[in-house]
Amino acid sequence: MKEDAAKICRRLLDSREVDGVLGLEMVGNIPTPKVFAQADDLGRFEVEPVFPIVTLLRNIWPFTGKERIALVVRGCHELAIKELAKREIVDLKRIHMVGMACSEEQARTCRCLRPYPTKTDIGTKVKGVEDELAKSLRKMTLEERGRFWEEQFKKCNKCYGCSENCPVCVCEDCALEDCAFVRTEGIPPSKAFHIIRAYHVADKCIECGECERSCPVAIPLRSLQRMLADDIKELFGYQAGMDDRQSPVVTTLEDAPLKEESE
Amino acid sequence: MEPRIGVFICHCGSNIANTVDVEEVVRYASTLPDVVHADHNMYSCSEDGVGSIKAKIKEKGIDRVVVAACTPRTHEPLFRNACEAAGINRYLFEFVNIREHCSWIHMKERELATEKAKRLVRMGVAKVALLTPQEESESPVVKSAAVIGGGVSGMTAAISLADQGFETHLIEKGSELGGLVKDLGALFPSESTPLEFVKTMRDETAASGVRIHLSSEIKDIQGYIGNFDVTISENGKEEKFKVGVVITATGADELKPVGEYGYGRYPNVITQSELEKKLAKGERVGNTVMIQCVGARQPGREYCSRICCMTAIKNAGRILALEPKSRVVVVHRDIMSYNARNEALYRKSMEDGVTYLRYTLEDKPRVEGRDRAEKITLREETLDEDIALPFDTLVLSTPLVPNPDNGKLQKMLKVPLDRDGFFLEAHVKLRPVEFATDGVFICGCARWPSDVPECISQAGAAAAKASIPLRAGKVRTEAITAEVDETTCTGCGNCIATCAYGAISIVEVEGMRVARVNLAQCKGCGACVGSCHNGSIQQRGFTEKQLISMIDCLTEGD
Amino acid sequence: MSDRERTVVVVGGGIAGIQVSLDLANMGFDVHLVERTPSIGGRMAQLDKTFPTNDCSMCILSPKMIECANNPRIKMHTYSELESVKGAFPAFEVVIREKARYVDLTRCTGCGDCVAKCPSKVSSEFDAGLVKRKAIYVPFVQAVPKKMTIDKEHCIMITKGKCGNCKKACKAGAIDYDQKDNLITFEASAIVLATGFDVFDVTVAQEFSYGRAKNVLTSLELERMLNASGPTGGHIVRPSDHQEPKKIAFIQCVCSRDKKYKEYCSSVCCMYATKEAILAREHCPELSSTIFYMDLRAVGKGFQNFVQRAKRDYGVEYIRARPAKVEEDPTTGDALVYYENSRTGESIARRYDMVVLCPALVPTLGSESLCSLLGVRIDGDKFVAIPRPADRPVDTSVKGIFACGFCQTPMDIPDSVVQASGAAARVAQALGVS
Amino acid sequence: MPEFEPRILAFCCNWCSYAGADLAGVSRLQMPPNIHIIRVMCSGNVKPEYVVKSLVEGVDGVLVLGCHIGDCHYISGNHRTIKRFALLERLMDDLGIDKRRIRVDWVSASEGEKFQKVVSEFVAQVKSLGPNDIRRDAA
Repeated sequence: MKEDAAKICRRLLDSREVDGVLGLEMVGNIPTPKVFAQADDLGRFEVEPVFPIVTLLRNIWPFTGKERIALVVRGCHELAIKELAKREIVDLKRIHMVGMACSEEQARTCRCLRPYPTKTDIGTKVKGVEDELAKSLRKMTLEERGRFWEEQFKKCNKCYGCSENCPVCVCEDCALEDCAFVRTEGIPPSKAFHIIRAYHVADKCIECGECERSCPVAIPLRSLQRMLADDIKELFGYQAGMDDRQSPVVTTLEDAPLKEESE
Repeated sequence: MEPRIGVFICHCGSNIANTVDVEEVVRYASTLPDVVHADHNMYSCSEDGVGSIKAKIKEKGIDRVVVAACTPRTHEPLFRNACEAAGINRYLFEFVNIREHCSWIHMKERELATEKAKRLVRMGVAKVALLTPQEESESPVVKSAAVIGGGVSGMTAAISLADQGFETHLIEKGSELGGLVKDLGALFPSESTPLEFVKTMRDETAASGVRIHLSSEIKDIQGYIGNFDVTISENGKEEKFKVGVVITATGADELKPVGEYGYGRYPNVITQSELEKKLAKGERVGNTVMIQCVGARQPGREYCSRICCMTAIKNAGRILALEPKSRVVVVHRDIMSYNARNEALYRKSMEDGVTYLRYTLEDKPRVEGRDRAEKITLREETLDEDIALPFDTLVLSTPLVPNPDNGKLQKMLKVPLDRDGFFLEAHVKLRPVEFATDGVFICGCARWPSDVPECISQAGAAAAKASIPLRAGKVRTEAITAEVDETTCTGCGNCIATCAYGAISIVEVEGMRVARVNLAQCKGCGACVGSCHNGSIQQRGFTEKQLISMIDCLTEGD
Repeated sequence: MSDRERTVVVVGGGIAGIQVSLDLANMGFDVHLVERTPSIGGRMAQLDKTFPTNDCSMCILSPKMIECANNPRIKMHTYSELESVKGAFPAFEVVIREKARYVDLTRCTGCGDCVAKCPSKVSSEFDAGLVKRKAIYVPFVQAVPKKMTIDKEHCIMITKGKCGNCKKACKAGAIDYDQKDNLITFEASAIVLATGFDVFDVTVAQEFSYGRAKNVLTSLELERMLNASGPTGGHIVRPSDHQEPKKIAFIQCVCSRDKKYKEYCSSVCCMYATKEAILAREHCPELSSTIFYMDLRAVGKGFQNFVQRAKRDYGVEYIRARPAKVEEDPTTGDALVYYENSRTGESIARRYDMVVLCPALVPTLGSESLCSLLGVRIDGDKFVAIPRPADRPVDTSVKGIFACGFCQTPMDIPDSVVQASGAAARVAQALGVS
Repeated sequence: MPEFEPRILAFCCNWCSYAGADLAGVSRLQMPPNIHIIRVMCSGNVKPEYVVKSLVEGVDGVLVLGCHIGDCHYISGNHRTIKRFALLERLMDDLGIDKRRIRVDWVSASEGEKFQKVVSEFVAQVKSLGPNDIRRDAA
């Protein structure tokens, strides 16, 4: 896999299609993010494990001075970039995406429904995996679900990993850090923390699972996002990353109104 | 500097005081942070009440005022004025409603109502402490206008504005002024012929000093009220000018009903406008049948085109006047001779011998013929009988359909079209000639099929509305508007999508994309605020901090 | 521009008069708005909803009324009439009579303490006579100005010299039984008429049994009934037994398009009947409506669609027929509608719980004398005559006097609003360069 | 123990629901004194975050009242309101939080009675739900 990826990236750099490649470099045994400027540097190029490459792209690209950049994207990464492009936070014309399908094991770990990008350059497509936890949560009564999350949220130590690593959580002034909404004192934080975080990313979450992966206490946030994505699809017929339209939560006049609205 | 808040509680005679213990609320208010004075009046809104508020502001050096009384919807301006008269910014004022929202709805619960009034006052005090002075600013208006479309609507609007002394550009895509009316054979309700009518109006247009651009096409329109840049191509030559307002009068077209009732197949099946041309030339049409609602009031095009019945009535009369021996039958589903004038014409038409028969949508007339159409058969609704009507000429009354250019213009002006493709006004009832976007107006058949008097009225109305900013030479912008903190804005565009007025745009500041509110367009609804996760966009007078300070009053103990 | 040149008189404080006043004021003119009743608002204020969007009438009107009251260029003269007008364009000498309200407007706060104590009850004009108001009253809660008026004909203190309850109740000291009419004289350059309409008195058309059969109402009465702040709190009930009706018939063209009464079409009835039928169904899901009509004149924007929705979603039945008579069944209070099957000629009687008549709408009572005072020509139906409708649709026969809205021919709210703004443009045009 | 008296917050838009509340007052329609109104210009201005914060910090129920769909003074502000709150309610449901502490409804300027009805119903509902269990210290 990584050889295939390196080969493609080398070609892109050699042909000057891009002037940088964002990816991982093995430093000893540790895969470390790096912007590769030379084809020759790609010797220790690495594509595993999954890491928040889009968050990284967003955060470091402006400071690299690179005009066009290539990166290896998984299914979720591609969608995240599309969401960012919609908000003109990144410019699609300046990004070359090398599509990589995830392995079966990765898909299972991520409980991912679409473990491949639109165009697959590397790897073989495998089938999506249902999120069984989300399914079982749906079947619970409200009280059961409430107790489940109550237990989970008790573990939270408010490290902000879920929001810091999220590719689509883009605010400068995060409401979660605003004491008006989430009181500063106290760990675990109040439910406002979790409700507002989920609400803020709801219409742009592409279910990469970075929030869950980043969580040191293993709160199954991905399942929450899964349920929420279903809600949005049901309510507005909208899928973040898949739809080219703007989020239905902010627009109104062009898209179809909710049933109640059209009355 | 610490705020110095004055709180004034109104008895409203017995209206508040009977339920709420006003003295107790005053005592409580005086304990609240930053309150330097708390007082009560029998009627705060009376001359005495307002006078005493003003006096106390000066005497105690009060710089923010809370009045707890009735409703801001009627009385806020009064107290704001009082604040201003006493030398403090009129926006450093908060109104607390303890009458409609307290004493009057909790009449039997004096104690609870008093407690509630205290909390409401506390919320008001919390908010007022955080208010900042606001100014209603002004933005200049270029004293000229562009009218798009040179039919009778466009000409009327242009004349009206030019007569009021404003430079007015009239932009017509064709080579002469006059629109649909110039091609008519006769004009109801007028003595003059359409040509005379149009000629008089053209002369008036020229005489009033309107700058007429014929064979001209709109290339681009940018800007906002008071400040539009219009680019046109006049006979292929580009011209640019600045205007303060734009009036859209692009009219509509008659539907050509190809395929319906043999239209396009038989030479003697024509539309009303084709009939008008024949009649104008004095051609004979012989026995005539007219079918109403061809291509209208049916699935696919549901609307009624409003003017076709009167056109048919007019033309039926003209045929009889030219050829008294001809028989004229109008086949219709409803005769739309609304109002007094039209109904009188309909009545007269029947008296003159025009026959009116009804058909239904379910059972449309059928045309028969070989080289020419010869007769129609129909199920007459009232009689419930089959009738065959032979004729020399079959005239189809077709609806006006939207101008195909509407889509292009819509995008440039950032205004909406309705489901049928006509322009959608700001409010169907009360703002019929305005758009939600300030400074852009609509009249005539571009908005909806209308007869000549209606078009002229609408054109006048649009001119009146357009003249308001032109006369003032400036527009007052709302004080309660949205503002962006450019240091935290990420330029995500949520607010832009949310704004119904197109008041927000992305600008580049030091290489960063940020949202910016155009105060001349912002109406102060705050919908954008609700869409900004960042809290970068705030509504003056209703900021996050201010609203939260009020919420905090409810979550904290008393 | 001189003061006189800047001054315009608007007669009538309905939606047309309000709109023309606001437009003129915003254009920089000084407006005297003369309204005969104690509040501006006119007929639109009485409506529950407006077709075809069914927005709440008061919600959209009330901000305009308040704007009128707050605009420094508009001087409102409510409870007032034009006393005399002399001179000609552009120098009319105008006298306005502000009728005594027996209430000091500078003191009255509109609190209503006096109303509670007033013993004299009068049929409420605003609620179409369905309920009583007091002799001291505000016509409706959103009235502008929200000030009291004493109806001198029914005030016991003024007619008989005893009572004085309101004066005792008023803590603001606003009651003044000795108040006199006030005459105001000024010069103006133009006059705009916007005097609106009245509802034709259908008791004269005895065949419809209005006034005799309890469950035969006019459409305006039903409109008030539909209104949440109306006499029944938005509940539709039969006047005879206060039961919710299950079947309602609407009869169009009552005394209009009729040679015996008014020959013209009142323009708005087809649509408001459709609206009322829809609203009635929304209020009582069990209810079904029939509209008897001649031609269904749904010619405005969105109107056809509105009618389609009424048929499709609200089960409104449309029957093309002109009922010959309506009779009451004395035992049940039901109303029987008799009409003819156009094909067979056979007479059909249908039973309804309630019948709503949509009467001809006519120029207001005072408009004829107003026009004669001004020398303005009227037409055969007593609407203000428009000599050149095609190119001067708001100009009357007298130079400098304009007319807009229903007073010149039947029209709906948007058309009235259009004409109002159009009249403002004509005033501005007549007075020349700004 | 005295009856639980919930503390209830209502966001009302200036043009319709606040006016409807005024009309309720003018008509002397009686309702429970638990309700506290915060006036905003448009229901579209009400951030769901405000509502979340209120509930988490101890307000027992929150009403968000706007103009009826189609009547918004600002054309379509309430379209935004309904979409945002539809989403928030689903989210609360997913988290097992009782969304009945929130109610979004429309009250026109002429619906004093509806205002009374909405408030009375909502107060009764919140009473039946008992003290706020979303607040941070209730957990």
